[in-house]
Amino acid sequence: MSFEPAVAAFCCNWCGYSAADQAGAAKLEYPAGVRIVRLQCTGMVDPYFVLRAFERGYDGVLVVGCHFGSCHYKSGNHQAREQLDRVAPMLQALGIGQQRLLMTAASAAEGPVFAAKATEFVELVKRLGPSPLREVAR
Amino acid sequence: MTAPRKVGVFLCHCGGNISDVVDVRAVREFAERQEEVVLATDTRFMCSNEGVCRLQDEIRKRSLDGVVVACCTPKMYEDLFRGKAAEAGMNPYLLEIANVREQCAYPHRHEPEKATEKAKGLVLAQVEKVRKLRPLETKTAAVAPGVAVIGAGITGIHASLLLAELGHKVTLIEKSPTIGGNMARLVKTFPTDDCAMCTLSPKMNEAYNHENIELLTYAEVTSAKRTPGRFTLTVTEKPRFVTDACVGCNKCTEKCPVSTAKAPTQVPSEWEMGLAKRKAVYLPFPSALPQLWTIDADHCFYFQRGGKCRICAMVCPAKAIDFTMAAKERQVEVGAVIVATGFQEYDPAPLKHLGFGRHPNVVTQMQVARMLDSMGPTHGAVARRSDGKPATSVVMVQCVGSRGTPGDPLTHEYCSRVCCMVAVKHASLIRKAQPDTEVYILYNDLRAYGKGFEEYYTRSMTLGVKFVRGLPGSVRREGERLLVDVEDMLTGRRLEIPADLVVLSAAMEPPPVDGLLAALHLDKSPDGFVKEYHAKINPTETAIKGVYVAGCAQGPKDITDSISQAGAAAMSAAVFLGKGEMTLNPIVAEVDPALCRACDRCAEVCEFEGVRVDPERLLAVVDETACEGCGKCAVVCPTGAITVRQFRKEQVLASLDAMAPMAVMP
Amino acid sequence: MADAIQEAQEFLQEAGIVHDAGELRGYASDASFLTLGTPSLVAFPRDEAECVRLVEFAVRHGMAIVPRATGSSTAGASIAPPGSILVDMERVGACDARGHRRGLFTPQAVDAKGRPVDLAKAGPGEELYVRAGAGRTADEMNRALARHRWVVGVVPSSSYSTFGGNFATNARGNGTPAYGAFGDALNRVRLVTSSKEGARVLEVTDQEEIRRLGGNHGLCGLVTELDVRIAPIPRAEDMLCVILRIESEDPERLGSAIGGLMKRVAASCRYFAGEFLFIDSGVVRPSDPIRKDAVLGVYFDPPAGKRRMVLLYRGTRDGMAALPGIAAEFPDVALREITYPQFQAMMKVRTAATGKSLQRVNVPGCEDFIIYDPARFGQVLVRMFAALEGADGRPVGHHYPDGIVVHYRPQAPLARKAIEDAWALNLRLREAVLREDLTVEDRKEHGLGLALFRDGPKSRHAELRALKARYDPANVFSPHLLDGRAEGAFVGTRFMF
Amino acid sequence: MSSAAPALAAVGDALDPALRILTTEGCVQCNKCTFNCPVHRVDVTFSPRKVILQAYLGGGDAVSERDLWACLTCGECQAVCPTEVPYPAFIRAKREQLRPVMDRAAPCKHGGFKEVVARIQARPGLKPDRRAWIGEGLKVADKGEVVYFTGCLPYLDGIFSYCDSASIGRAAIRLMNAAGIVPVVANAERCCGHDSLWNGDTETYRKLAGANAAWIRKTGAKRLVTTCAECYSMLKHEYPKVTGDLGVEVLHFSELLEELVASGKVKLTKPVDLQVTYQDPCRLGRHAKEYDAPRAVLKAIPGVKFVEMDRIRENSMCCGVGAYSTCDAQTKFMQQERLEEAASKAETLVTACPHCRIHFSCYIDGRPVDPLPALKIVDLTVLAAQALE
Repeated sequence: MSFEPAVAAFCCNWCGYSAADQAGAAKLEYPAGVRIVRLQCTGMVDPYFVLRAFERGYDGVLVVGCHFGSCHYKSGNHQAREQLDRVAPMLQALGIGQQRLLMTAASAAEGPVFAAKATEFVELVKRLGPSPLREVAR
Repeated sequence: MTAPRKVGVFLCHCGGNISDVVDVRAVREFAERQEEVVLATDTRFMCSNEGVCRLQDEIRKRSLDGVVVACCTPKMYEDLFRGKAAEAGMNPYLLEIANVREQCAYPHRHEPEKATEKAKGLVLAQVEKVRKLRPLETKTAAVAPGVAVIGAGITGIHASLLLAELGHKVTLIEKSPTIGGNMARLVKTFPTDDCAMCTLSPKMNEAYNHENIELLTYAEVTSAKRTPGRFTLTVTEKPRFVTDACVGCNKCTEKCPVSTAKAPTQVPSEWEMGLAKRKAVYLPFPSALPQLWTIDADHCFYFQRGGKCRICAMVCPAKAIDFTMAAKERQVEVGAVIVATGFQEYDPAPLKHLGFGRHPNVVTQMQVARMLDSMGPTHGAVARRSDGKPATSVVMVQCVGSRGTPGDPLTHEYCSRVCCMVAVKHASLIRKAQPDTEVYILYNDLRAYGKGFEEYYTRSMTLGVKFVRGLPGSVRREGERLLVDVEDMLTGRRLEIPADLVVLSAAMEPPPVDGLLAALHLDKSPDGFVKEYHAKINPTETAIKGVYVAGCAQGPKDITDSISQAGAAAMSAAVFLGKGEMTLNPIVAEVDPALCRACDRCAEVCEFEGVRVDPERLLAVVDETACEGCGKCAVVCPTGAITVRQFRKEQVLASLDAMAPMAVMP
Repeated sequence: MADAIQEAQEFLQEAGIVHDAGELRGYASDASFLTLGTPSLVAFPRDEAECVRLVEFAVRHGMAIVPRATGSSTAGASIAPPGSILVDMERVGACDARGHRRGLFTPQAVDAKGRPVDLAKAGPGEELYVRAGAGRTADEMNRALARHRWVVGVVPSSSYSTFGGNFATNARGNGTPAYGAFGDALNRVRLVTSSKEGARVLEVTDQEEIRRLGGNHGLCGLVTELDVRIAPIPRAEDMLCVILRIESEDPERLGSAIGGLMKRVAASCRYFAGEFLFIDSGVVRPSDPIRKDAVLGVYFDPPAGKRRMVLLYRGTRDGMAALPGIAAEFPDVALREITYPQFQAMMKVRTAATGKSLQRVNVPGCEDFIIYDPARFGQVLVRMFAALEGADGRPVGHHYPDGIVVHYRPQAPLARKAIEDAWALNLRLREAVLREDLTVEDRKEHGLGLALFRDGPKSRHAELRALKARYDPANVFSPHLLDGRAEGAFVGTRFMF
Repeated sequence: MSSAAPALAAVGDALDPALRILTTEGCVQCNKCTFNCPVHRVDVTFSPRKVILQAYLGGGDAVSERDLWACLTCGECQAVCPTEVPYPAFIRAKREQLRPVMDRAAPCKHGGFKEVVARIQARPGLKPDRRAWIGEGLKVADKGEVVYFTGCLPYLDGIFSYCDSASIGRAAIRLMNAAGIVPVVANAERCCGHDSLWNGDTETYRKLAGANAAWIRKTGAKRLVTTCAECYSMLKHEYPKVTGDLGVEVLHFSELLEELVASGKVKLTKPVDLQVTYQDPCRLGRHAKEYDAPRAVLKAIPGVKFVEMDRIRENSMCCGVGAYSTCDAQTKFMQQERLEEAASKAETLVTACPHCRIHFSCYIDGRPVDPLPALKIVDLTVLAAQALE
């Protein structure tokens, strides 16, 4: 069977998660490999989470928060951005590849955006192939 | 090691929405096999009365200490289920929702097998999380009674009155000797042209006399301390050197040597926007409240010349003059604060090409407002300042200091919103009062967005106000008069308009209140006004719980908007003060004292003053009334001492791992 | 009893005194490993004030306090019987405001009258003392003093044990506070004792009384501070270290020769340290770098059949001026001057020589014989080696000005059988060498601990009882030690209360 | 109560591997360890002596979680122990043994993070790209005489924003290039496994060691140099136990640099006018017994005025965190004490271990307990590189 990427999607409660709900409610489809982890705010995203996700064999990590300037907690998404910018080079150095990590935004109203971004990212990961860590696990 | 949990899993069919796609039975059997799961069951509608009763029965029967409901999004019924669980005697925070409808059945409805597999993952994720959850209790914190309103302009006054009417004790703090603010200066208000004072002074009086309002004029907040549910403001009352015995006979002012014709000291009147002089002992304006005279020590000869002059004291029939008066400090304890510090008029002097400050006949709209006041310095006449001759040609210039090019240090980028209407108002008034006076309004865009504004604008044209689209390149002096250089962008013609008076529609800008903002830990938005919590949906709240902002303190507004926002702020404050206590959201940060290094990093990233380091105990302390639970601190904490309840690392990772494509021993 | 402990713990909680409760096997023994008593409560007072509060509590509730100064003690006096509070004194006078033990501190020097003195200005001739908290160790103190070129005059016992502990257990061989040099080095002792109502803080400055208190094994109170004599650090070039070697197949001859030499040395030399040990092939590992040492290496390959003994002295050159001459008079003795690092290296060997590092634990019980007449050393060695036949480890010892102290501590694997055997060996050894005419087992020294009350001299018992009566009328400090039931209760591998 | 303590015999019969390590050297309960233990200074209830006795009497699992993880394995206890009880080794074995049954309540947060990084690297089939951080102008090779083992350097800056750890690597490469050495920096390199080993995750450690040994042998290099004290002690002293001889001479960078300076291959001519003192890293000092090379290098840098602290070499005080196993409130006070000592001697504290540097910098970055004179924490390699023309 063809490769079905597993993607951990860290979503903030206010935008990302609600956007996912929107997408669902609107019966928009996106690949089933997207597994959503609900956080209060993307500001909670710890570099540790990202690495742990890859260690556990996820092929990609998606972080979905509010648009800059409209974070429910003012600046959580900015902190997330900083943190992820620091992890990216590590992923590269580890040989996982930094394209497998993506941070994006979708407001609570943007169900379609969520669905689109998720699908797009899964496609990208699909092209990149399974995470080296996952291959190893098999 | 803790005792094994008893977790119950409840799967909802959602009347087919879920069960048509997901093989609920398979998921149930899967769930049953999971560790510490003592029950897995499914129903048609969990949210139905039947479903909820089932939930409660099972919790009681099996004394569950963990529940996963697999249904629609938590945004839908999480609260309902948690409430019901609590009724059944389980800690509500041990219940989690697996979002199998929105996140699975709906988006993957064409891939039932995958959906079923994913549903298992989603359920397991929550089971694993629940196993790691700790029961939480909802605490409440007392909220001190009373509210402080800072700034007694129309906004502050209106807010105070509403709260006072609701029975809240209000402390209204004004830094100038009188209440009333900028509105008191405006002779008339658009678009109705009512007399400003006539609408304002009744409110002023009401506020002045209201039993629930304590008025602190000539007073400033110098520092503020915040403890859960309580603000302690330190207010410094400046000495007036005039006691309450003052009967308002005005004798002191009459005799005061300052600003007399040959006096070396001339004091421009703030109230009259510098169009007139005032004495060292004065009442800002006739209907000022309180009717208490004030000695301005910076100019009074008594203070400036070592106690030589005591004329006012001599003439005062009430012996109300007291030179020994000193500044008083007092503590004001309140549960909420409304910031209504209003605005100040932008000083156009830096814009050299407009000649403000160089040519006496270049004035601002505020000054014209004063001229138009029959009681004002010119007794209602719009006249040249140079020689007092009535102006036969008035040119108004819009967007002075507003709508500047981004990054220009001299001007503001924002639109001040009211200037268009102010200009239209003043132009119309001038046309009505002095029909022979030509009035030009040089504008870029004319914004008449409010109720009745457009009509007001067109009416002004019928009154003969001339609108020229274009802003002046320069204002030159030519003999007695000024020449305004402007290109009419509509006709492309270059005009040189002779003017007796050039009126600059100067921007509204924030007053110098940095001290106050710092004391209350409030931020400023890029435009310099007080930053609201959320520009769209919480325009009157601030990042600090219990502190609200209204009127021009938050951004340029006209009176109508200021009044509405004052109402909104008053309402929010009233709700906050509520029953005298607030229920704290337990899902906030929590510090493990054993791990905390008191390194301050959490406090550095916190936007809400939700955590600070106690220097004595060398420990970060969370203020549960302020913390919003965003978890930024948890990420920057070097030791993992601070974490957000329900989102502790192990709890988040439990669900992450549960859904992972493979399980690796940690 | 359980609630008594409970109560005590609550008290400590409120008083804010650091403590440890529950299953505390870690405090169940002293260095002997043999005396066992697991306390259920350990308190760590940080200063005198907290000590006072502790004693007051103890008196009010008639609860026993067992002081433990923590050091290398094998005294066994620091074992807490059920229902008593073990009080660990190591932070007293040795921690900062936060209660953290601080390695960095400025020593407070005083003169004989207890008046503060500025070390930076002090001249080498002056009689100076340093205020030492009971929890301070000589190592710490010396590090702090070194900045000013001063050093603790008489290091009590192991330099890493606490002054308070050394004083209470009467440490440092013959140099003990009660009978020896350390006694002279003390000018003032401050301690928290009991009264009928509560606690008293006493300051003892009388030399005789200080000596009496030395080795009270915590029976008289909590020692909180001592004024300890300090001396200027001698310049390296003034110092002399020597190693003397002697060997013979006949221990008698070996012993009497060395004994004779020691007698002469004691008579005409002053030295800081005099140590001896026997060298055999097992004393250091084949891989040990010391065997490669150009100077010392040669000492480690004893000729077959011969017993080799080395003697080490360290002192000032003028103090030991006579030494080479004396050595020359003994044919079997070869003297050689060595550097201080080499001296230290040998001391390390001396430690190892007690066999401490061979998969074993030490079984003490008779490790300290005093031979007041060095001339008898020979006979003692003969009997010792006879008794030791087949056992591993080897005797070592000190040469004090007033006698020789011999240590032997058999090693045993962690098994009851082995420990019993080792203990039996100890008893044989006592049989062999403990004779009026030859040796005394140093019952006054620290390391006797509970044994004191088993078969120590009755005279000392009386002494201590009298002392205790005066200092501890409420009888809260280690009452069990003088309580008859303790006597003779030492069985097999452990001491039972 | 005494009955609560089992007969010693019972203990002796049931000796677990960890205890055997202990008993090979007989602890005499002298408590010297306790007085020299940095943790004990700030937590008086923590005592190696106590733990040992507890273990003797209580058998296998009588070590509390706190006692198990609070130990820095810095070896100050062993250094002063009259019978050289290898306490760190004991703790390491205990951790290995008890790790599975304990949910670590208080690991240093970064410990968890570093563990994941290590575990990820322990997986075969990874194709790391470990050179990105090196940047322009520095020469590295795939084959050569000298291997530069970079260790965590490519990862540290992902977390420890307050000190640019990669700069150490760049400085090292610069110095080597200056001496005409083009070091091998291998993409095949893996984490040295130091933390895994010391935190009891031997499985991961063995995988890492194996992987490293394999590629190191392949390079055919003669020498391997590292700027990290931890990597050094691992490669030099621990690897041989599990991987056999690596076939290379393992050097700490200070040793190589001392040699290069002595032989004149590297000329440190540009004066660096600083008063500095030196922190002996546990791993380089007490664990690997290298005290002199770093000091020699410091003395070789023109302009540097080198002052010793009071507690140095085997008595040197730890930086407060060992193998990222625990970092907590008390860590802070240990660091305060050490940095006060340093600040009383010099304006710059030089370390030869990126981790000491991180822990001290973290302390200074995060609001010191008591006011601390301005003190800079600099890595030896970086300092030396400053002296290059």
